[in-house]
Amino acid sequence: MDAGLDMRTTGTKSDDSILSILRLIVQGIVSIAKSHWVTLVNFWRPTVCERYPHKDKSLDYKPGPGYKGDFALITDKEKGRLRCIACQSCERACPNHCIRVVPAGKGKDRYPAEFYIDVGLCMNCEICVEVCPVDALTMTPDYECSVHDPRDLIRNIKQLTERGMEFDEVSRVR
Amino acid sequence: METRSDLRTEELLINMGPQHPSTHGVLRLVLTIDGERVVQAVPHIGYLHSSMEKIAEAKTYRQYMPFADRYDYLNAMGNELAYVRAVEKLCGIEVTPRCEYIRVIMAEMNRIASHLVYFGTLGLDTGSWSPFLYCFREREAIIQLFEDTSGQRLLYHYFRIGGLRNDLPSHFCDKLAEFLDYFPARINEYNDLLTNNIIFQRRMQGIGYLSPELCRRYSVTGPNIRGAGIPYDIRRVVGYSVYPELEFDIPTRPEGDAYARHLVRVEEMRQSVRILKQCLEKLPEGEINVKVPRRLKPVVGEVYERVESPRGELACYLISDGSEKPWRLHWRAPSFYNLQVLPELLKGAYVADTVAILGSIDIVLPDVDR
Amino acid sequence: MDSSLIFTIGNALRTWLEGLCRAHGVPTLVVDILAWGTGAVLVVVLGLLVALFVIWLERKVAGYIQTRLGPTRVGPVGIFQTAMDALKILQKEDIIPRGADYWLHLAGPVLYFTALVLGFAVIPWDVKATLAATVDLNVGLIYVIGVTSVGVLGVVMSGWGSNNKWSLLGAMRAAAQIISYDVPLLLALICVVMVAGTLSLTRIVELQGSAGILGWYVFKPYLWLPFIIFVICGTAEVNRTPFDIPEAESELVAGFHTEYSGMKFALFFLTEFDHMWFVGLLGATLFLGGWYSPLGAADPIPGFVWLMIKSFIFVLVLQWFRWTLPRLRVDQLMGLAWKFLIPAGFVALAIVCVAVLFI
Amino acid sequence: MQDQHTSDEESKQGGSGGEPLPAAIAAALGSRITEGAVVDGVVHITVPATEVIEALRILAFEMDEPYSHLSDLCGVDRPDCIEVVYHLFRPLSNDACVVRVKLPRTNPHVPTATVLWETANWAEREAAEMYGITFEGHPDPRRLLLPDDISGYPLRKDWEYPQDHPYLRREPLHEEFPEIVGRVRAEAAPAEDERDGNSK
Repeated sequence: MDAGLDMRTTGTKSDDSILSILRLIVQGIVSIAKSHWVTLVNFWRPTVCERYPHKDKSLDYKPGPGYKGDFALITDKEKGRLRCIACQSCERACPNHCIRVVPAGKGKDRYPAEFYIDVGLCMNCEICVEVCPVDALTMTPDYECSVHDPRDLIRNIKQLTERGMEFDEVSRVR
Repeated sequence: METRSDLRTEELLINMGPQHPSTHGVLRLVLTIDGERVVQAVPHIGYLHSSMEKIAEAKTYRQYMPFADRYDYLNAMGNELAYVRAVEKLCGIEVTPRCEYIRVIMAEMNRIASHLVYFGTLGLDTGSWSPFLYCFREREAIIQLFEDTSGQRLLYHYFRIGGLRNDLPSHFCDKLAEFLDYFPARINEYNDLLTNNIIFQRRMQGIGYLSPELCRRYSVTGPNIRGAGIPYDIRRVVGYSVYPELEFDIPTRPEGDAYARHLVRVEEMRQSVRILKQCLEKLPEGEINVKVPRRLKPVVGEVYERVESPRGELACYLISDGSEKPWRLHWRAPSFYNLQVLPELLKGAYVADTVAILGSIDIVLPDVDR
Repeated sequence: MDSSLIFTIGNALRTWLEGLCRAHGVPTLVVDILAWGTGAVLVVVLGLLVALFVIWLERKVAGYIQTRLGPTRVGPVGIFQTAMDALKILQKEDIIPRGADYWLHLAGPVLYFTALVLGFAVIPWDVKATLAATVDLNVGLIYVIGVTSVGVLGVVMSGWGSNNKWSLLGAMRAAAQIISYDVPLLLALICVVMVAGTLSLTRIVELQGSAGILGWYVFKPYLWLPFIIFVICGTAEVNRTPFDIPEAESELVAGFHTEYSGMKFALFFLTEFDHMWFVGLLGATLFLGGWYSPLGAADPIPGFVWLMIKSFIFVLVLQWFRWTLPRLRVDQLMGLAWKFLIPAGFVALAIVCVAVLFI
Repeated sequence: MQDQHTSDEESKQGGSGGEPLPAAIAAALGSRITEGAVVDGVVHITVPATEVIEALRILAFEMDEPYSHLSDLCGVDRPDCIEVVYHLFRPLSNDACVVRVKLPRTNPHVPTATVLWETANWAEREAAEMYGITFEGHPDPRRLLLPDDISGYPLRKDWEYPQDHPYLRREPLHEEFPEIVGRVRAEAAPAEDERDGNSK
């Protein structure tokens, strides 16, 4: 092991000879001086903190693609409608039962009349995104989703569609 | 002399926790103290009981995956590893070599992150504030890599049965290599700050003595047993995943006191760096996922899969009845068993040592209560 | 000799008032009382303001040592943060735990604060500090030690009166600690007294400063050991890391002030930081030449400024200690005092004896 | 892999699940073993409740290569019985021995293993409150994790979730959520039928 680990000369048993006491004092002073050197060095190192809502250090931090942030429903721009076919796979797959889909229409025209996600209950596991057969649901790098009333954490189809307008495909790690 | 024995001073019964700054969560210790000495310590747990084992009975094997992260939040990747290995063993799934390597990379990174938290909080327990912030600064680099990879900072849900959520992001290897380059120097720095500091040494040496016999009686595992001189490490003993292909030492210390456990953990961080460097070198190309049926129905049977978590022997005991949901899932949580030995370690210690000893056995309360 | 403007004005004011009294046949005692009163209020206000500044400084220093930012929001670089905190804390509800001894609980912080403020009375702020804030006591040093040691009674009272076991433990620790560390501190101070040959703080400063920087006691090799002992014991007297075992937040939650809130807590808090500054002032007075500039007498900067600079060097060093070192354990703390510092104090005393005799 | 269901047991015992027991264990425990097999290199044995401490003692201390590391102790609710499972390992090796005790569902009793390992203390307390197993001679038979006023044994399959327990009540918001959804769903009733048809 390294030298640092072997610096165990100051045993727990008390050794009362003058020499050992002097050695202990010297060792103590050296080790304490070293500690102070470390804090002094770090005093001059750049700070890691950011004044978060003030974006003065890193402007508009966005997590990388594939971040499990707030949800969005992707709109198929060619057809001009949501990709979601209201098959309710996500509802069944969700471990916390925080998704409720209300389907409407029949056969090929099935679409979600309502799509609720209780983000407060969600644990961001992304299983719903994975089970989606048509890649209609995605998690976005949106992380600033705090609200004042916990009821507002229940996302409805309007919010989800709106956020999904920025996305053409499911957000994945690159 | 007789009068001395007639003099009876009263012992003080004192409640440490569940709201106390340094019980690492919501542990409650009922201490009987005589002056500053602890006569008896009785831990009370259960404040964070989250019925992880009951939840498993109502979820499918895939749905339970994110819960595996959640009880030992400092070692989420390691927990996922234990669970995913148990399920794959039960289903007879072999994963690709690249996947195995990435899993080991994640587990080892998480080990470093966990030990950094340990290092920092032990500093807090002994009254030194700065190491905590420094350790979190270093941990941030790891957490950032996790975030880029799995999309989350603490509870990743990155492993999947039969593979992983996604491949590593393109910048991952470079960033990790960069971190591995500067990190060992930082460990030395923090050793200068805390480990080698004479006040810290004198406080940690000779307290919380854990003998090999005590370890056997209490099934203490992880860095705690290695601090007592026994090279018991599941990575070596079982040799799961790709660990047999990697070179690393099992650091042990013969003293068995709190300081020895501390040194073992510091050295383990270095060994993890070593493992990570080898993994980056050997990381094979290729697929990360194998084909797994959509409806996962393992055969009837049971597995007891052990992995080495930063806190010790973590095991997932999984019994399948052939349906989509586990019949019984039991976590052998290392903190649960490591915490049990605490009353033995506290006998005769000072009140100040209580927090230092508690810090040195490195428990995570959700891991204790599950 | 430079004398700052304030003191000149003060003196002029006083002369004018005395003249006024004589003219109207009022006893000059009224002027004295007025002057003392003004001075006392000034010192307390100054102490509180400096305490707020020291708290801000502490948070800033801690922030930068820990690669954080510290307070940034209120005012430029967060300078008014602690003032706002003080305002906030004054609005807080004053909680007295059930079963607490009301009067002890109340008297604890008051005594703690008063004991410290009394200590400021003898600090020589500047040459000819004839505003009666500074009393040139001929037993100044004894007075300082005697008065500030009473503060521990406040700690014990609040610990006992809180009806909380953690507080009680903290109070017992504080009592043991302060009594132990008073002994080596006294030994270190006796060394200074022997060299100076006087107990008056003003006189001690005058003896040091007249010869410029080299006359300061900290530059006399035979006073190095007492200086080190003074710094260590001073840290212990103000209950700061590594000697903060009476409050030891990771062990005793908050020690003797666990059960305090609102104004009373603010008193504890301010006193603690004021105490730190007080140790700085005492150290500057005894070892760093007090109000004297390093250049000697011929320096236009007021002595008061120099005293502040010197005392804040001490404060910064104490803060550096705090954010670097882990806390000692109770037995180690006692061991350090009785096994190392007191013998070291006697050795220092012997060295100084020899030095005084032969140099 | 044995004793999953009563019906499976006889077929499993015949050896479809694994190889016969190693001679050392068979010799040491003798007639104490009621069932035993080796599956994937793991020794599985079942012993009666009265013999379990003696069997564990022999396994842990009296064999040439003892299984002295009690890795885990937990309860399992089988369809026909309550089981206590002891996971033993040889120190510094991966040789495992799984010891089981089968207990009746009503009033299960088993002697405590704390005489051999203090490890068993908390593990048995947990198993006791989760499965209602009485560990005879346990030094500290209090509840460990659960609140004192909870009824029943939560990890038994027939346990019912106590909706009215103050700790276990669902948060109001989460009660509200299905309500909102239910209202919207009622408005779109035709689609509801459609979905039911699809899922079947």
